[in-house]
Amino acid sequence: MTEKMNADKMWVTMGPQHPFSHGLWTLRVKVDGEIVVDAEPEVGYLHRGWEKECEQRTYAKIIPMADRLCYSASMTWSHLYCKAAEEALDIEVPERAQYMRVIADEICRIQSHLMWLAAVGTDLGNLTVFLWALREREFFLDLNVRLCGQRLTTNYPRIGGVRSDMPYYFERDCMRAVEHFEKTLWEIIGLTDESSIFVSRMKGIGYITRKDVANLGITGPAMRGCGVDYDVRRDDPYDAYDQLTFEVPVLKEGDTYSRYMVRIEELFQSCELIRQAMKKLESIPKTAPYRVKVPRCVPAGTTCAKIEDPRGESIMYLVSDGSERPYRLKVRSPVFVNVSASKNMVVGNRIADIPAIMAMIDMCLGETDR
Amino acid sequence: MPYNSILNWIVFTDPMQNGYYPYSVYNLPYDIGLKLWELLGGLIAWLINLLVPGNCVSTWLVCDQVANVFAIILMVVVIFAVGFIINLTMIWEERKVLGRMMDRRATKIGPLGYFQCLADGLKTFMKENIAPKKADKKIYWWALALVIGVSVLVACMVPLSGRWFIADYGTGLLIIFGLFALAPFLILCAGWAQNNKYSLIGGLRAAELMISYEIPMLLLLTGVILMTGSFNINDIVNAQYENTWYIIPQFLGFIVFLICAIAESERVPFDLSEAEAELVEGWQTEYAGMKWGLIMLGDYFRGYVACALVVIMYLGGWMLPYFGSTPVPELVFIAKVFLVFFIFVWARAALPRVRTDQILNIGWKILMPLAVVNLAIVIALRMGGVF
Amino acid sequence: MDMSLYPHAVAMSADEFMTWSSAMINEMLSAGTKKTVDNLTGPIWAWAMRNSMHPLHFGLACCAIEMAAASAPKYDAERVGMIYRSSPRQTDVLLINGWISKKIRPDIRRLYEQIPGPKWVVAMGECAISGGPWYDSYNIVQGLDQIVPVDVYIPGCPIKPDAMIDGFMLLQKKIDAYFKRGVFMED
Amino acid sequence: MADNDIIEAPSYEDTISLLKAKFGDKLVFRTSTKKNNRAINQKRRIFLSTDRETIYPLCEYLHGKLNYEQATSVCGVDWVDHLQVVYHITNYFTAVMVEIEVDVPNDDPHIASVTPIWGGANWHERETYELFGIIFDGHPKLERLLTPQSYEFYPFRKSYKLRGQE
Repeated sequence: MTEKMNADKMWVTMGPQHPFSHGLWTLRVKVDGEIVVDAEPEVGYLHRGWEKECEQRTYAKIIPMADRLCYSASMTWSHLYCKAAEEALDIEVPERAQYMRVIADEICRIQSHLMWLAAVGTDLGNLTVFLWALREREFFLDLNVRLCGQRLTTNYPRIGGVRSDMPYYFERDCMRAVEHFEKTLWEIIGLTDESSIFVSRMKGIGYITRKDVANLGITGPAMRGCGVDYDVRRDDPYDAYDQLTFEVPVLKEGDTYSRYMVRIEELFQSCELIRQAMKKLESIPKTAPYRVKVPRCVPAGTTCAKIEDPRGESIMYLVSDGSERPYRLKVRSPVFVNVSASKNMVVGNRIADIPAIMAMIDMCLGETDR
Repeated sequence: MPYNSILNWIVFTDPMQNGYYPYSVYNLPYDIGLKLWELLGGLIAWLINLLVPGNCVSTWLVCDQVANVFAIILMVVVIFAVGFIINLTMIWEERKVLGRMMDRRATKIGPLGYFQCLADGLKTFMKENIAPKKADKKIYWWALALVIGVSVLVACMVPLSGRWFIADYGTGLLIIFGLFALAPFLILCAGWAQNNKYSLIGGLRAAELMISYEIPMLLLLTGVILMTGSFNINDIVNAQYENTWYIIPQFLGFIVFLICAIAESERVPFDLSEAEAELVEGWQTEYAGMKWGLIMLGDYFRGYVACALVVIMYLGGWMLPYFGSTPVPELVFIAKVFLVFFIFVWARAALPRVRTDQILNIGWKILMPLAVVNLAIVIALRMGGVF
Repeated sequence: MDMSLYPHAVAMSADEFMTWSSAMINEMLSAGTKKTVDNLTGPIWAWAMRNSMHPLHFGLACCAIEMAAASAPKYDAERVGMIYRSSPRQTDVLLINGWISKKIRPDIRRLYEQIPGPKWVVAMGECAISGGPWYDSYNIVQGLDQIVPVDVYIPGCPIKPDAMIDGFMLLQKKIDAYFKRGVFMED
Repeated sequence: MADNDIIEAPSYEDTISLLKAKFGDKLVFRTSTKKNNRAINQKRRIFLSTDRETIYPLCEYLHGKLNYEQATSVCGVDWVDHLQVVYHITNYFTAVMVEIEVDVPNDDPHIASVTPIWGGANWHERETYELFGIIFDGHPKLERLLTPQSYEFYPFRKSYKLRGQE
């Protein structure tokens, strides 16, 4: 009988090949007409046993592997890995390298957020946002190429510093890109925030309360859009972030629009951070070391490094046994937890809202499935 | 017949003198069709007469009755061909304008990228013809054929000028509106028949969309009809030439009709039935190869009709103010259509897609009252004796 | 094929008809009909197909980001006629741009079968070519060619957008050759 | 202060003293010898280990009393002679992170699930289950998540060798 009564509801499988997924995952939703009554995310289509493979690589070899954890924010991941290894070795990174890492991280954050903005554009059916965001992103990819020779998988941080010094005129190029970007971002915002259709699509959907957001383990901009005032860069500072002043945008509404606003505000804050870090870097002599020599083997013990990824709080838990290979390397991916909470966000909304809500998680399946 | 010179067989006549001429006024496509037949049929008749001199088939081929029949057939072909070329140009315009608005160059195949849609179309003919195994085959094929057929039919019904029409009905505009409103119903059928959940939701959305804008659209039509006092397209255009373009007294109506026209042709921001982000390809998900190519063609035909309706009802049709009917009124009309289509493309570049409940809200809470206000303005103007 | 010319064909069983019709086609091949038609129409089809390659909108991993960047203003893949379609029914090219886990393997095979022919497969990036950095993983298929036939390999990790467009231009050459061989009466 | 009040932002010292008062010798606190680690120097990390009977009441206490709102991660380690589950639990107000290590024997890999306390631990525990074979009692849906359902081995155990591994 219940089967018959529920006959007007159906399960729709969105994924793994689906334009909204921006990666390879499945969201099975049960719909009553257009309204979602139940949802069930499924991941694992990109699982490759990253952590197990790392147990076979030496410490230096893992850096390029860490780049490929999340392909649109590779810098923060290799940075995180290097940080974990440095904490296990108990060494301090030279000051110059710290600032360079901050700059590289923020460039990475900007281009990652722009990729997210592009995805928001396609999810809401506006292709212009997609293309304009990608156009701006190219400037930061060019900076990546200048700094480390690759567009995405940068392989720039090293255990104990960074791979190379900044190229000539990098400072000038970087500041030009940032200043240009601060102007053109308003163009893109003109297509999104100033469009009443866009705002009405985003407001009032995907509500999640402050209590839930903490309990479900959602981190990053999605969490700060729900009123939790916590940013690893400020509250648990690493590298040179405690030398810089910046604001952590926090909004209390907890709907999709506030998560969107947090990310847009973060873009401006990242520009500000790059500017400050560049200024501080000027006072450090150019001959100062940007890298220290580190031993090949890591002493036995455990360590846990934390970093603020563009998508949330990433953690690497490293267990070393004194050999040249890690005994166990656990990756805590922010998207892995955020996507597990997708049911709480989409239930009660419409099918048309699913792309908008899920876009705010900024899916990156490489780090989710590992 | 005693004479065999080819010039005796190919004689171009005035179509109005044809005893079976179906219209009361001069019709250019009929004229072209007749001339084509006189050329083609005359050639055939001459050839037959060469082989068998003095036969009756040759004279039969060039007589008024037969010439009329073939002229009508060729006229339809001519009208369709012109509509097809307009359509290709519109696709090209959309892709080029969209590309420029998005800061890139878009299509580059052929001169100015014009042949891109030709390549796309030809390619779909090469593709394998597959249909889902569990689809309802009858409805799957018939709904598709009817969607395309209705779209092409309604596009051919639109007159390009006072001399370029397929039928000069007294209720011309009403027929176009009626045929235009058929497509969403057929889309619903097609969406259901594919046995795919996305296409089913897409089809349902098409129906949902229709009930939200069809009524304001007809109310606006009423405004235009009241001002003119006729359903005839020719009368509407002439009335606009004599008074003023209806965009001036009915500016509100123009804006509302533009929105409704975008919705009617299912383009961004109202392309809910093929919302790419959540419904893969919407109601056309399971249509492969040539079927899909024809669906796209039909979509753009409907877009063309929507633009043409805006031009006819508010922008003075093929007439220009002060100049009246130019030597080639068709080109004036087409230019206006492209101009209106530019607004459509602009909207597509600038706006995100709306949601299903929002389109209902917009339709019933905003467009509908505005359409009524527009109607009130028209009645007031009419009562005041302005028109 | 005009059946009225072969009245005896109507009374055949399906198997007999298959053998008979293939014999007929062979006859026509030897008579040169096919060659003539192919020579006349082949260039047109080849032109249409190579200028309108619609890849499947299917992002797997790192290279998917570069696939998006290739359609961005700087590279603009639409110049060569590439538009991403989301439904496999309306695409010509299966573009695999990432590693293939054992969980996604059946889906990729199914997507390949859903694309109507003639279809092409492009393996983009090291992972799709040979497993790439995950050479010793327990959950990765070592190369796309183990599940579907691959036409073009584009190496790089991740490949750059210009390399991807270059790969598609190689595919254009392959399409030309395919139609030069002739497709008349192939199905 | 009443017993069931939530302490919103317990400091590093408060947390340690309250935990010691509540659980006594069931918890073993460890100190780190790292000199250069900023988080440890500024007292934002607490390291402790416990047994698997205590883990559920401990987590309940951390969540209900000390306002540790987020289970940042749950992961497993295979020490060959025994398995280990490591919890990382964070308080958003003080940014203090507690690291809890719990040993689980190889032949009886059962431990209480903390998913009823923190919804965020759900997928972490599923993942630990499928990769290490540690069974979390009380978990709402303990199924394979990342690997195909047909897998029957636990790939992250040291006994499972990759290609090229001796």
